[in-house]
Amino acid sequence: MLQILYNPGRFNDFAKKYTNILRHITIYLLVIGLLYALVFSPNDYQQGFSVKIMYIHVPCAWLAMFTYVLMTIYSILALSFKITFGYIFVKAAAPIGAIFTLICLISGSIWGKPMWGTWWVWDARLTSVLILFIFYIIIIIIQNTFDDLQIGEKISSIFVLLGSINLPVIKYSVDWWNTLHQPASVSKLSSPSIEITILGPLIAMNVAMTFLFFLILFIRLGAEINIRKTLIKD
Amino acid sequence: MILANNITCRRGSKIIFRNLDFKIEDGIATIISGKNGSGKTSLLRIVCNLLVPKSGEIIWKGKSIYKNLEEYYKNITYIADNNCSKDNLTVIENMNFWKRLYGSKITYENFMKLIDSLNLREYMNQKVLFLSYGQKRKLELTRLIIEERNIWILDEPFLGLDQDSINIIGETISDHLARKGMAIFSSHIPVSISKKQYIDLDLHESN
Amino acid sequence: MSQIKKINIFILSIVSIAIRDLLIQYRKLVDIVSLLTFFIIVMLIFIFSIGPYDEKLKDIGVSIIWSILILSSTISTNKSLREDFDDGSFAVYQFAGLSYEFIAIIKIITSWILYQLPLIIFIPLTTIIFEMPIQKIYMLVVTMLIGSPILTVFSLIASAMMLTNKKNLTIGSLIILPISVPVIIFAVGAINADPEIYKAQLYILTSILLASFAIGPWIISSCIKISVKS
Amino acid sequence: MPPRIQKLIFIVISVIFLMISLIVILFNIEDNIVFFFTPSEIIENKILNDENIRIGGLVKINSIIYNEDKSIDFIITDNKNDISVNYYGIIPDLFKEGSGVVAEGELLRKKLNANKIFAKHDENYMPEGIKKQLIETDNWQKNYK
Repeated sequence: MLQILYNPGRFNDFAKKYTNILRHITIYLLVIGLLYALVFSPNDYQQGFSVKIMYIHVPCAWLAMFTYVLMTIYSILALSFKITFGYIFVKAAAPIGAIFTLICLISGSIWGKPMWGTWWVWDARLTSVLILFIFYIIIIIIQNTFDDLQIGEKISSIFVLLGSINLPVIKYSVDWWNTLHQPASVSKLSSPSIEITILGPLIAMNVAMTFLFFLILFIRLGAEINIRKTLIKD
Repeated sequence: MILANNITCRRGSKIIFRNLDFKIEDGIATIISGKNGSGKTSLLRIVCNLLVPKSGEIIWKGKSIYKNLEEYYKNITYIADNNCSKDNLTVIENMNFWKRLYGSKITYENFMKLIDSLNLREYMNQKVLFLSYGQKRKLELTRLIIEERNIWILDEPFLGLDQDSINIIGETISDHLARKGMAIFSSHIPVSISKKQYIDLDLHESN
Repeated sequence: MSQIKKINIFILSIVSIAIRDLLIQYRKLVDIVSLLTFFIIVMLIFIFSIGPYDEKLKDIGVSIIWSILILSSTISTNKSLREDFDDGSFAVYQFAGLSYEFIAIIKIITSWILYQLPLIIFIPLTTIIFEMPIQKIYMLVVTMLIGSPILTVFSLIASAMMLTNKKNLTIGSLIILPISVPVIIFAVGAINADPEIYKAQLYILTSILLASFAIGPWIISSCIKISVKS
Repeated sequence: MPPRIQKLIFIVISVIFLMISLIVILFNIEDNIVFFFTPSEIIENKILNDENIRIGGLVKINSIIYNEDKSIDFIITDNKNDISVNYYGIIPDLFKEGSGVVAEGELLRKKLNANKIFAKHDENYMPEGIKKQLIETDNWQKNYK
């Protein structure tokens, strides 16, 4: 069972069986989440309607980090235990992470203009997320630079590890330094500082977007495994 | 004695040779022959663990070399098909560098004899940049003596050398073999070494 | 006794690599001169892009100098690893019984001496152009002494990653620049900061230096290994 | 020295270096990169004049004055010290009495001539309806940090 997580063949069987189901679940969840978030949830007492940007911004920010964490774990697996699936994962996941980071940056910027009064400030949170985006781009570039596929994937995994220093900086930037960006609301599980009618759709959107992430990931992973199969007929 | 056990080599998506077995014995020169692209360089790099074979292993002193790499490395002289002498240093500086790097105990007389035997004395203080290809190759081959190692792994050692130099290197290898040394090299050029065996990679081609 | 002898041989072989690298570069001093010239020219470009009589120049002189330092580290350090890789010297080092981690350290030290030390000696002279106060020049040299080895480590990481890539040479500098961001933040921050808080920033810069020395050689050596074994 | 021992020495040194650097970073990181200063920091450090500075805090209740030349005056407070601000320009939506603000500009004799203000909102989210209810039942409390 656990082999699904690192054996390309097993994963491929698993993905073939469940991708379709995953696709349906994702669509339902997205529809429910978007309806809940955009139509049925109330406006915020401070921000009014603009709070609805949060329902895109927060899931994307979470997924941008989550993708990188997964990539870091798989890089360690690949480099230290010679698990090839790790390289395949990094290759498949990097563009997804890049897109989510980009959406996070853009939606945050759109949110920031009316709320803060500026599109962009160089505070620690914003800067470190921008650097995360640059890291994603560089990882993709490295993967596509080398003529030798195997060297490219190894070097890009090393770079993933190097860039993972950025993750704690992103996470704790709002706590360490006084930033314009507000501290996390949801992670305080004991008493989230969000009222339940706003927290509900936020969680719904988070789950829906996470399913969307896994759907895209599964499709990309399957494609990547097939490419390698045709490349190395043995 | 080095044993190669069932080695398969892959470069990119192509299998170059499959299931290769051979034995490198003390005192017998092993010469690899084959067409261009038949994997001569790859085989030599596999023997000195600069390339990991797709399957199979090299066994030295009864153990797989992967279990005893440090000791194995300390017995190897590997001369690649390109020259690692630095252009901006003189011939003698390059040789001195190798001597210090390998902690060699070679005496000054032997050092000079080596230079003389390869006709490099008048170029001794010349930058390598101004040497001809054959001379650079000869300079590279002085590492065989300087490094004082047991296993010689040479990639096309005679390429670009004149007949005299080929004979001298051939004699050097013969001497080394006579002292129970090992030598494995790839070559198109016939050399006068009495004890030798051939590995013909064309016979092991995949398909 | 034999153990001491072995260690002696080991140290001798390490030192011999360092001395040889320095000697090679000494024969090609023109490289270093071109690096310094690059520095001056980029500085001129900065000055004229802002306007030579602008009052701002005094304030942002430090930032200009630091950004050129990072830019020059992207172009300079590529050589020493690449030459050794192209002519197969790494195999020679390996069979001499040296581990790649130590080779990485030697390369860090030699390329710092070759490409950063001349700049550190040279740059304080150029601060005349910006009419900086002596306190700032002093802080500039201090931050450069702490920060430039970090840049050396980063640029060696980049060039080690790009050893087998011979087509697209700009990627090397792409790798260096984003990971140099913290260096420039804390270095320039320390120079411009108030006397009470500049120490904290110097401490952080120093700890980045320590961390890069701790991690850098591992990354460099594993990249070399990957590239050599292919 | 065999490479195995070289590696061992190396690992030990690396770990020591990493530990030291981590400790130093964790001890010093909070004094660094600040996006803004609080009024108390300004007054305690006796920064009276600065050409470009960001000051953050809460907008003091009943302090916003709309001038005739369309500029506004208000006071930034952290409940200990106050700094008065003059600003001319577009006001962000969230700029309200009692809410967070960061003002950027020139500090002149403890008075900030802001050329930019950012509204800083806290991590609390609440539907509008509930706020009304709370106010009606007198449970509405603004917490100043």
